[in-house]
Amino acid sequence: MRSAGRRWHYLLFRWALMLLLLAVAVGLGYALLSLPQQAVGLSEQVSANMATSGVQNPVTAVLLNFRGYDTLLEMAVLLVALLGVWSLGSAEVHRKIDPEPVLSLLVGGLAPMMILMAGYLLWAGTNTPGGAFQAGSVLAAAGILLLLSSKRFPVRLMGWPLRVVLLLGLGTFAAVGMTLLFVSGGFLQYPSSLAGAFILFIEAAATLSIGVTLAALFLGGRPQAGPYR
Amino acid sequence: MSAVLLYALTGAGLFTLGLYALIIHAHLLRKILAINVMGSGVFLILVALGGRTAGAVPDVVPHAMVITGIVVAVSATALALALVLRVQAATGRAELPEEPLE
Amino acid sequence: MQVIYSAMALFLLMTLVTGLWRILRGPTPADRMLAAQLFGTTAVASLLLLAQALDRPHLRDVALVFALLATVTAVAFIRRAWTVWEEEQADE
Amino acid sequence: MILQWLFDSLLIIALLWLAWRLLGSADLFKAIVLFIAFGLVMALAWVRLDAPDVALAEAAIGAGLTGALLLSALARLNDLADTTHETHTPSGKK
Repeated sequence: MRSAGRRWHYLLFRWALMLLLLAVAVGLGYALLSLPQQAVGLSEQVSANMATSGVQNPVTAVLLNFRGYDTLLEMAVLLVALLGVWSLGSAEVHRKIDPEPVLSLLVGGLAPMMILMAGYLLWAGTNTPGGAFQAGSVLAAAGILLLLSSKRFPVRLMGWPLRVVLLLGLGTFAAVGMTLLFVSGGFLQYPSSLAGAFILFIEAAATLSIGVTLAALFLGGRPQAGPYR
Repeated sequence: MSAVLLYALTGAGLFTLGLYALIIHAHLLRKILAINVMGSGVFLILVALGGRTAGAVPDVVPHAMVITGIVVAVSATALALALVLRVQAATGRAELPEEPLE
Repeated sequence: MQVIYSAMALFLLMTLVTGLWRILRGPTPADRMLAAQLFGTTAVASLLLLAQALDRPHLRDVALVFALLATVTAVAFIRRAWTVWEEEQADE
Repeated sequence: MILQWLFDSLLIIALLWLAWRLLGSADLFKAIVLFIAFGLVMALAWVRLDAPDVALAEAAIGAGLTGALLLSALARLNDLADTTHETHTPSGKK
């Protein structure tokens, strides 16, 4: 039971916190309002270099070409998050499997559609909205749907094949970058005639890795063979 | 006041709301939700400020960063949830002890 | 025509905000989850209208992703949260 | 023009209100469902800010992944609480 003094302290803490956060909000608002009404940002540089980027979608150009190393390091972040989850223990395996006909029918129809959608987003990402991250997320959703439907995954896929796919994105990205470092003298400096092909190649590998990494993160532990709970 | 600025201010509001909830709630799952709301606020500010260009085309560099940010946020959330489950398994509760001003 | 599409999108956003009431009221988890799914459906419809109104055909892709992936949340709910709740109700 | 303003203000009010309710809700399950709804409204805000790429990412992650992640984590949390015989408020009960 909380004594009257403690309770008073608690209320004081609440009010002090509210005042402090009000000050933070007002400060943030003032900072935002005092910014210039119009700013060009980096849009001029982006549009000036679009011709040499190898793709038509400016967001993909920024992600895979102009700031490619950002995306490379993000793949590493995803991998580190997965390593963190795996180091906490192995995934729980469900004790009993109850076959659910409606769910299997749904998953059997939807999962292929999602994989198709992921492929479309990856392909379309070069000139319309889309790209590796979106495609990877859709792929991960297909994987999660399969995991949720208690499909039994083959044991032999849970060992090194899984790890190869997890590393594929980061590996391809780094390998292409290093090769270009020796060939053209700059890390991830694509020759402009081949830039589109390089970007699509890296994105395809990245999509697979992002999809499998996110689905593995959903599992919440090192995978074993079996239906998951 | 332009519409993009209104969205930026909304982002600041979401950030503050999230920060408040992050501090006062003891349950760890609530803290994760609060951090996600704070993140959404930051993303909203970034994209809204990218829309201040004179023409019709917004600045795409913040867009690219926000896309990577969203994916990093979801993977960090997954890691945090795994940690919360470990805390629950180890201590029997997924909360920080609620003892303000010790 | 654009104005009509925009007005319809606005109307859908209004119905979406009204749907919030069901999420807040419940009373069972299934009520809340279904209201969230209704949110998804309404968002798909308003995205399609916005694609016409703002002349941005690529918004249809966003709507397609929404429609496909809303199922994942529903299935996660059925497989994880709902069974737990049902067992608890059966216990009492 | 007036339609645009109405749309913006409704969207902003919905965002702030959802954030407020989801962070303040006593029931964890309700908070998670409100968070899923928050993600959906966020995707509409990205569309309004002319960022279709971000809207796609938010749609894929907000509609599909985050909801599934949070719901299954909550279910496991309740399972663990049951096995350790801790008094824990289960989702969906008053």
